Amino acid sequence: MPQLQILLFASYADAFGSGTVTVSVPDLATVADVVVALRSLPGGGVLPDSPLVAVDRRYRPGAVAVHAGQEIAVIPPVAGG
Amino acid sequence: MPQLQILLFASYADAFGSGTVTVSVPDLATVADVVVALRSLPGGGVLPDSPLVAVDRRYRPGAVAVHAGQEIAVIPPVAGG
Amino acid sequence: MRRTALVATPIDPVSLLREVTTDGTGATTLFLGTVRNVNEGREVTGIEYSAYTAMAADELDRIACEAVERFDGVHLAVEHRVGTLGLQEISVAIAVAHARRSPALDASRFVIEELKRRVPIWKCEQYVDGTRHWIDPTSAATSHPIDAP
Amino acid sequence: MRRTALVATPIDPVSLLREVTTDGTGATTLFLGTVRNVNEGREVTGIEYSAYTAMAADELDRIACEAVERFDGVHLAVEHRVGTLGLQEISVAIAVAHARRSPALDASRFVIEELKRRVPIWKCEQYVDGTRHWIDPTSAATSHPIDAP
Repeated sequence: MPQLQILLFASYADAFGSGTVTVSVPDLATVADVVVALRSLPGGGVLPDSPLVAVDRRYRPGAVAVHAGQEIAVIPPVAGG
Repeated sequence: MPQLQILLFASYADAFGSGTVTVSVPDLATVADVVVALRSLPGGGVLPDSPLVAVDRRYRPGAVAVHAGQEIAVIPPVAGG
Repeated sequence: MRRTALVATPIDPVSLLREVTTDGTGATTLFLGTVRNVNEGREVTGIEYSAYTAMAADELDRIACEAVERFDGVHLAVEHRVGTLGLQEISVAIAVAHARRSPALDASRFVIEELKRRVPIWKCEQYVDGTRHWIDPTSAATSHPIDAP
Repeated sequence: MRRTALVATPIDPVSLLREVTTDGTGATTLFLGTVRNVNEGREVTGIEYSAYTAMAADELDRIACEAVERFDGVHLAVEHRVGTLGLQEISVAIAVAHARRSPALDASRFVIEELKRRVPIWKCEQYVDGTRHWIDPTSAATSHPIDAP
């Protein structure tokens, strides 16, 4: 199974205990598969049903394909301003 | 007939050639009577049908009674800001 | 707090900002009106602002009172300048502070819109060619061109 | 013009105002977000702003581009600060200039609303009792209290 590095921030980084985690995903994985894989890790209970996910610094919906080499980040509710 | 002093400003003062004019109005005159009297003076053509009129520094509609001793002003279209 | 004034000297927007801010402020807005170099295609050299001074001051304060009533908890400071202003000089400054952003933004807009609608201030634009012209926002067609003296 | 930046040092709103102003400017708006002393009834001593820095910078610039597209002719400068801020420090400043007031006011509101919705920045409030708390605007109920270290 391919492995992907996922960036985490703020409350998610606190919950997972790290700003970066590695997940194993199926071949031809999607954004939604990344979320499923993250949820099975310790701390994964922090994630809502459909957290915001950014691929290469743009928000992407669950059906979008992901692959190694992309910058994938799971984004807690934003609170700038 | 009672006489009233009327304050004029900006384009109206230019049209009447003065910042203050005196008009003769009927007894129990109203704001509308002031406008009629002003319109008969030289320069009175500058006034629209219902110019803004302030009595004692508040806008007042045509039916409001006016009398000597009040501060009566006819107000050109405002353009502050 | 609220403070409004007609002023004859340059407006300092930073001091207005400072005036409205408290420890409870989460959002501050500043609106500045300035003299621009072109209006309706004509090149402007300056604007003379005149006012029915006593009523303008009263009306400005009434607007500020209404804003405080509508947008509970806003602090605001408003200054409008009169006299002859050159290019880029500030004609009006509206500073508003609130704990949250919506009332601060809404109150700022409320004050400038009501000011433009109600406060007895007039502007006479002065052009490169020496002519001047009373601005009439209600109708470009009924405005009153005046020859230069 | 448009300029956006994440910054780690104090924001100078006056320099942003100066940056957006031209001879054609008739209206300038400034929006400031500041750290306030109380949030949801708790006494705040400061806020730590953290960001997904690279994406936040990109997203901020995308918002500015959208604003320039929607409100033709606006000039804007936006800075958002990251790091630990004390009471009354400025977290975000949005300066907008336009010939007319409506686009200036609308663009300012557009930028702050989109920024709050989309830019990956988070704030962790620090309280008088030593605890801290990640702010979750989507739900007070699902926010994540954290014990002090």
